[in-house]
Amino acid sequence: MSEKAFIIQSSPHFQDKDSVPKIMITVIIALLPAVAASVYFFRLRAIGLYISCLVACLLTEAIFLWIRKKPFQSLWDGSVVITGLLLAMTLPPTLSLELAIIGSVVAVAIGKQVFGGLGHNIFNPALVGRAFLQTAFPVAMTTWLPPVTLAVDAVTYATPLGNLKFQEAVVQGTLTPIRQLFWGNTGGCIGETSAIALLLGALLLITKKTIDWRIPAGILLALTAFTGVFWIAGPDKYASPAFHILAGGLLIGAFYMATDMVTSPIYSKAIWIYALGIGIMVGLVRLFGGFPEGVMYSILFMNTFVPLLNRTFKPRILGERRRTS
Amino acid sequence: MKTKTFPHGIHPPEGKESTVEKKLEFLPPPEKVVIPMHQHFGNPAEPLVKKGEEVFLGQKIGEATSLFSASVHASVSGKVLSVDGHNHPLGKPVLSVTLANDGEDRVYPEWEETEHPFEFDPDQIRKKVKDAGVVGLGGAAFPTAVKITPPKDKPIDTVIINGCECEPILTADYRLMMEYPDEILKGAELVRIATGADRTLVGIEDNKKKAFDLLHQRAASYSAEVFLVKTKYPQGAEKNLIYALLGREVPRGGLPFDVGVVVQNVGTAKAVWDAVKTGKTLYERALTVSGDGVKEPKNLIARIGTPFQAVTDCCGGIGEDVNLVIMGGPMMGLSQWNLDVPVIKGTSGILAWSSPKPTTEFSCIRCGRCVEHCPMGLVPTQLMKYVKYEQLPEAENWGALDCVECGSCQYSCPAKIPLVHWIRLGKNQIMSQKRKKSA
Amino acid sequence: MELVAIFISAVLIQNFVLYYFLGICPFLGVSKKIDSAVSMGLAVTFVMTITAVVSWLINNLILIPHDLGYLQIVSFILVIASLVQLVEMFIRKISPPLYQALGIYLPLITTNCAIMGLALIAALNEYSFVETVIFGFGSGIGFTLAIVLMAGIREQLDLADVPESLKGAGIALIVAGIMALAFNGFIGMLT
Amino acid sequence: MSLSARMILVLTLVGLISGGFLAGVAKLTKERIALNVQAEIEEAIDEVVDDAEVDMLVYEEEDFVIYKELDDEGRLAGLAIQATGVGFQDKITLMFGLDASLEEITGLTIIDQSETPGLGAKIEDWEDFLQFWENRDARGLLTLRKPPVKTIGELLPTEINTITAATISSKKVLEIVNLSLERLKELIKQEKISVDVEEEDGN
Amino acid sequence: MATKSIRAEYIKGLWDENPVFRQLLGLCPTLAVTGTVITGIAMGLATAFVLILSSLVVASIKKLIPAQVRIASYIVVIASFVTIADQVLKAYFYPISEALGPYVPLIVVNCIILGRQEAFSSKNSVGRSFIDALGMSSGFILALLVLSSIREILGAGTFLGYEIMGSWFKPWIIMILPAGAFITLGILLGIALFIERKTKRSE
Amino acid sequence: MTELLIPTLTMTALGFLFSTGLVLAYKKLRVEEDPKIERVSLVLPQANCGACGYSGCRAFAEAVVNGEIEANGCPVGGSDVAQDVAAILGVKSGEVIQKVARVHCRGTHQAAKDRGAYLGISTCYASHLLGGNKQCSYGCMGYGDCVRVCLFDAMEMGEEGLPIINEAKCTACGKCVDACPRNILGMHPKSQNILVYCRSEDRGPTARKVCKNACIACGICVRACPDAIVLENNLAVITDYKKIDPENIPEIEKCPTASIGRLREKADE
Ligand SMILES: Cc1cc2nc3c(=O)[nH]c(=O)nc-3n(C[C@H](O)[C@H](O)[C@H](O)COP(=O)(O)O)c2cc1C
Ligand SMILES: Cc1cc2nc3c(=O)[nH]c(=O)nc-3n(C[C@H](O)[C@H](O)[C@H](O)COP(=O)(O)O)c2cc1C
Ligand SMILES: Cc1cc2nc3c(=O)[nH]c(=O)nc-3n(C[C@H](O)[C@H](O)[C@H](O)COP(=O)(O)O)c2cc1C
Ligand SMILES: Cc1cc2nc3c(=O)[nH]c(=O)nc-3n(C[C@H](O)[C@H](O)[C@H](O)CO)c2cc1C
Ligand code: SF4
Ligand code: SF4
Ligand code: SF4
Ligand code: SF4
Ligand code: FES
Repeated sequence: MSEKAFIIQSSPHFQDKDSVPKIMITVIIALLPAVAASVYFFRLRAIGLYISCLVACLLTEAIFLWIRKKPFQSLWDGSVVITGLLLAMTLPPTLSLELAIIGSVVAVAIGKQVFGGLGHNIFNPALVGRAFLQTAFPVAMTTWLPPVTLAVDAVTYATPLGNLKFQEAVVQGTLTPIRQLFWGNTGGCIGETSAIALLLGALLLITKKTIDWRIPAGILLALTAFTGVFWIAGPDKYASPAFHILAGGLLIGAFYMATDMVTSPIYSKAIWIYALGIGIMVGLVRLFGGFPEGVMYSILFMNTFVPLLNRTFKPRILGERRRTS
Repeated sequence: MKTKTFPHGIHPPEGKESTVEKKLEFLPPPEKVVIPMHQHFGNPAEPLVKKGEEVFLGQKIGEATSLFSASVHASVSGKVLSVDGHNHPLGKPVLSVTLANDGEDRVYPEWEETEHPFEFDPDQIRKKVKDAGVVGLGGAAFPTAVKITPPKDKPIDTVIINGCECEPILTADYRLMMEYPDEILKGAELVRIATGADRTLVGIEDNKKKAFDLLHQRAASYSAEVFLVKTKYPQGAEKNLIYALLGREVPRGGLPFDVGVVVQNVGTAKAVWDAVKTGKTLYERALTVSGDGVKEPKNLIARIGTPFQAVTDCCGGIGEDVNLVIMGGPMMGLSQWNLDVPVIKGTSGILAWSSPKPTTEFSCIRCGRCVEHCPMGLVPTQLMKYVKYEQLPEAENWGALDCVECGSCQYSCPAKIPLVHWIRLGKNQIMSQKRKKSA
Repeated sequence: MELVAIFISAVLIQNFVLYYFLGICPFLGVSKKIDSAVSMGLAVTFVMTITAVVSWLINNLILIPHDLGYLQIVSFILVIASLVQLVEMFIRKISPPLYQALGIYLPLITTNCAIMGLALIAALNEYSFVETVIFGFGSGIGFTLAIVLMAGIREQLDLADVPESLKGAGIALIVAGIMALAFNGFIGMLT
Repeated sequence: MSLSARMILVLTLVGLISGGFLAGVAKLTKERIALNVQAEIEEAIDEVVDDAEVDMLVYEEEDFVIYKELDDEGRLAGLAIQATGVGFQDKITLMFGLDASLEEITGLTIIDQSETPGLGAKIEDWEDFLQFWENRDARGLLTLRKPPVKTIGELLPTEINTITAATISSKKVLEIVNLSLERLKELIKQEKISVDVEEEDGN
Repeated sequence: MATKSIRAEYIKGLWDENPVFRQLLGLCPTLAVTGTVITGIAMGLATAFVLILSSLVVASIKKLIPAQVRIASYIVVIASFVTIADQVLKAYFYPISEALGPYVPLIVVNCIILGRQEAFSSKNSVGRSFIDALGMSSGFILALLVLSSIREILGAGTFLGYEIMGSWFKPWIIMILPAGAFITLGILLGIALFIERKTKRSE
Repeated sequence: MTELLIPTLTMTALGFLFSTGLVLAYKKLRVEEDPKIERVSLVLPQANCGACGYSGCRAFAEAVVNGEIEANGCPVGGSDVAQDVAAILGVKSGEVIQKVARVHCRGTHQAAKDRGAYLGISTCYASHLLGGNKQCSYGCMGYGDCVRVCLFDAMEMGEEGLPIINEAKCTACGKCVDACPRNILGMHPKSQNILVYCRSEDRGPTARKVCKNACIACGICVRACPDAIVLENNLAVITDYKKIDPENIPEIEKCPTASIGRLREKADE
């Protein structure tokens, strides 16, 4: 037939406008306030970490795509950029750049590409990178600096949670004030210190429905309840829930890392269990564990449960008999 | 009045503005019609005519071969040019009767008009409907005579008339409701009598308020109640509509029968009325011609067998840059590779679009939107993966066969994965394996 | 409190698979499907608990009084092997469904170093009878947790684009490595 | 012979042979193994108490053992205390020495530990940790110096160095020692043991 | 059964049927004792000792043993040799035996050993069994050597205890921990499979 | 002396105790089952490694005997064990006619017209659901579903868009035949040297319009060899290949579209 032939494709022929790169770019935009805050507080050290993590992550991804003969498109979908950014944000300001690069390579290679790349990984890649670094170089990963805005000329500096755990800050009355935690004028990983910047971005993510609000809600709820019980029972020994929420990596973890769609459950019951699990484990580690902070471990730990949760709580098919329990 | 609805689903742009006020026009019968013997769910009909024979308008030219089949009728009067395979909107060539229109529309003499159709008993109604070759005009083209013959052990209490027209763009059902409200309600009454149900419900989406008002006002004279349902896709899918109106859930793998319901499209109701009242066979149907590639979007009543080319020609032709032609709505319609296919009983619309950009596909990021929107409560991403990685038994476990292919999942997928195509692939493979096993 | 600590430690902290590297063969071999992983886990828990009891008895009633510590290896393994075989036959006789669910995993367990490891570690730690039982049970639960989580992950990885050479044991070991990292969060919690 | 009889016979025989064989081997190695264990403790004592020639076990509990050390002239050289406590991961067994006046710790060595290799395990082999245990004041409680210092001069007599990134393990060692000192004092007070050489001799 | 040349019987254990990389057997000790090269090799040798001797014994007594008590008898044989290895290590190589901890007794349940008895020695002549055991042991030692070298070099910067990476190198402590062991072995298995597939394809 | 006696006695006693226990258990608790399972079980390596996907050697033995898995399913045992197992199961590899899969389509990229731009999933079955990518709705779509299912590496996708079968490697397992949604592949005796290279049931003019290599049901071949070739649904069908020898009946090679003929190296010769 001489006339034109049209496209053959399966229905539906309409598609929503949202796309993977758009989602990823939204997250990147949401992270910008916190990135800016970290550059403000840690200056060149922050910039160095960002650049090395981003470059190393992108290069590692590119090499893997090349080896596996996959289209390079996923280099530009933004997911690697988020991994790089988030990894950098969870590193201490003193970390030497070659370690940051090792972490980035591990994050993308072991955390993501060995599983098959975007969408296939089980664990949060940035946190795999961070956990690797934390375990491989524990000294380097726990050496802190005060932000440039604090006129303390210390070579090292304890983070608010470190203070709480190892210096008995509550008893000594040296607990970092909430106000300082809120603005970020304190020590810690470069991207985690400024609560306000993180919350600003989180607001964007929640209003744009990029993240599932139940995850941060569940985490905050569980942590508040857990630390609250102890705080009420012994305010002279335990820090308040507000402190626990604002200190350390909780906010960045709850809003930006636990919400990673690839590594969190899909259905609402499973999501609640996942989120509550993270919150409780953070509380356990911070109050009773060997580490000052447990966000990273909690998220990775609950990541291992996600496949099971997704299977156990699959939604009821319309017309399926209700499970009688 | 509160609108009723079902959980999940999506709300794509409606796109009905360009045709919603366009009255149904009768499309002039073309020179030549091509009438496939297979236009319905079930087995193809057997041709009754040979090359060279003369036929009347509405004369039966294809005989239903089994219970699950429907007869086919001439949509023009004239001469049989050939009985041969011809391109078909469903993709594969189908045995079709090509008629040369003599332009006289000589009506088949055996049609009989009835004075008091409401006094018919169910069997009489069914016989009329069957003779007229009526099939569901809402999508699946299920032979209506079968549908209104409920199994003995499954009493029907409710007939639902589906006036949702939830597909974007399409407005033909709306025009039918606006222009033939009484025929529809009377047809519904006949269906109610045939099925022995107690009541008739009509569901209309709240973006068709005028149709609701009109039917609501007329319904008083028949035992029908009219309800507004929320404008949401796929409100018109029968299982969801039943849930919205009655709160009943059709069991997995079951049919509306199983919860005492029969669902009929408004067009089908009208066709039932016509068949019983006048004996008119199903040789024409209402459809919407629209899309940005169509010069003059219209609502038409077209003869079955009219080539798409003739339909679009009558709407000013299609644009130069059109590269996608769909039979049906944008959510569930079938893409056509050329216009050399005929209008069939299931053609609810013909849409032509210019270059929708081919979208780049990403890997599933498990965002869960497909799950959130699936009206059947399925996990499309999981189904897709099971099919892709060839775990068909798992796919079946997870409900692949329950998918109604509504496309809500794929519509909302940010990774642009052809979820529906995968699931259809899985359904077909599962079914063909089952067939092999039972054979 | 001591008992609770032993239990929690055996489940989460000194997990047999992720900390002691014991029972890796079934951990990799039977973690392809969740159902079989659950059964395997329960079978191991069952055998571990019995082993704990019997090995404690042998060790404390026969070997230690006669200063025969060096016969631990031979006698433990003989006991375990025979016991497992007996239990298997017994279950098979009395309850075919239970056999289908658990029994078929039992032979696999005989040569599973986790069981032997349990007997030896319990002897090494000089646990009391009750402690030994709790330790055995907890270790079994820890094994079950690890293998079921692994099975869930592997079922999901069956639907992922894992590089061909890493499919199977390779990726499973990498996952185990990351799981070991994640379980690190619990260390120090009891001390 | 019936199958059953053969089964029984074979397995019994295998048991018999194996038992006899192992007994033989054990007889040959037993002494050396005992010596090895003994030697390990002696070596540890030598490391923590100077001039110890004669070791006398004076007190024994499961997690707390005291040796009295005499020099070559039979005078009290000091005490060697072996104590076990919980570390970061698992139990730590250590040995430390006290001088004859019981006022100074003369040294410390770790006998058994399963702390994290590379981190907590440094308590066993990190020189800056072990060597700074010499001459610590044993009269009061010891405390931790954090961050660690390079030379012993920078430490107070009651302070010991921390291992970076293994604060907890360092602290646990410290706690075991502090607790042992308290227990020792308690025992002396209750006169369960005596550190007087003459009296011992008289026994 | 096609009889292989002696050379082939030996060589197969190194690669084609390498117990660790190809058959995934004996993974527990492979992971557990490869933190340092020395423990890795010691474990390899101990396993080789048990494997070779028990293969000889099993091959020579295979005819006498009824099938029903086959496994029990083999296990007793194996366990006897393991006990001997354990005792000898304790008596003459005390530090290594301490480092290997409970993993020496666990040789008894190393699947490689029982697996070889069942799959090979119980069906083949003494000579052949010996060669097979030798090959399998070599393959096992090889695997332990590769894994432990990587782990020790990256994890401590040393090889056989000697500093080789220079002072600029920061040891990756994770490599001597469980996580590092799993991940390294996982990657090695991947590489082994990759090589295997490449060579197969080019055939 | 007791130093030697006690351990020896202890071990002897243990050995005796457990062997007796086992013997009793065997007598009392034995469950009857297919003796083949035991026999298969005995030839397996007993590594109980689970590598076969079953929970151990015994479970594998049961599965083999029940036909759930092939005799060569034990990766540890290798081919020796596989042979032993096969021997126990009595699997015959004897006297069947050697068959081989063959391709019934010559609709190459040049010969068969495309049917618009197919934008769906790149598998034959998926494409078939939407009517395929070629105008001929009987022809090979060339996405290689068949190639992917062949476990024996016996197929590859040729440059012309048709699968090529390596007859030396083909084991006639039939997987490809099942995989093809259009029944393009057929299983034939290796000795059959004539084939109809088309599956189109379109009438001649249509068939020819969409593919220049299609069988147009002209009947030349039928006339050449009426005993062994018939026309069915517009398609030539060979009913008995033994009766046709292309050497003796050269007429069948007169097929105007060459859609029947002897085996060819390449599809489009
Ligand atoms: C809300 C949200 C949170 C994310 N958080 C993370 C994160 O914590 N770590 C990370 O590596 N990537 C994060 N990403 C980006 C990708 O999802 C991430 O790259 C993914 O987990 C890695 O696997 P993928 O790249 O295969 O998706 C996030 C993305 C979104 C949308
Ligand atoms: C996703 C989906 C959407 C549908 N939408 C409509 C609709 O808008 N209107 C309609 O009449 N039928 C619709 N149908 C078809 C109905 O489910 C049902 O088959 C029909 O109303 C039955 O009537 P009929 O037999 O008269 O066609 C839809 C079906 C599906 C699966
Ligand atoms: C895998 C891992 C193992 C660790 N093992 C020990 C250990 O054995 N002993 C110890 O004191 N700290 C160990 N730590 C570090 C502690 O958790 C804790 O961070 C540290 O004691 C705090 O010391 P700092 O204040 O000097 O940083 C380990 C950390 C990790 C990540
Ligand atoms: C999301 C996130 C998670 C973190 N998780 C951990 C953790 O699990 N363990 C840890 O020691 N530090 C973690 N950190 C760094 C932690 O906040 C920092 O170490 C503490 O402030 C130290 O006291 C994390 C930081 C971020 C941003
Ligand atoms: S899975 Fe099926 S029913 Fe569910 S949204 Fe997708 S197409 Fe619709
Ligand atoms: S909507 Fe698309 S990307 Fe999201 S879970 Fe479903 S398939 Fe995956
Ligand atoms: S799938 Fe089977 S029949 Fe087809 S080519 Fe391959 S080996 Fe031959
Ligand atoms: S023969 Fe069939 S399966 Fe193979 S490529 Fe052609 S259409 Fe696809
Ligand atoms: S060596 Fe196989 S289970 Fe441990």
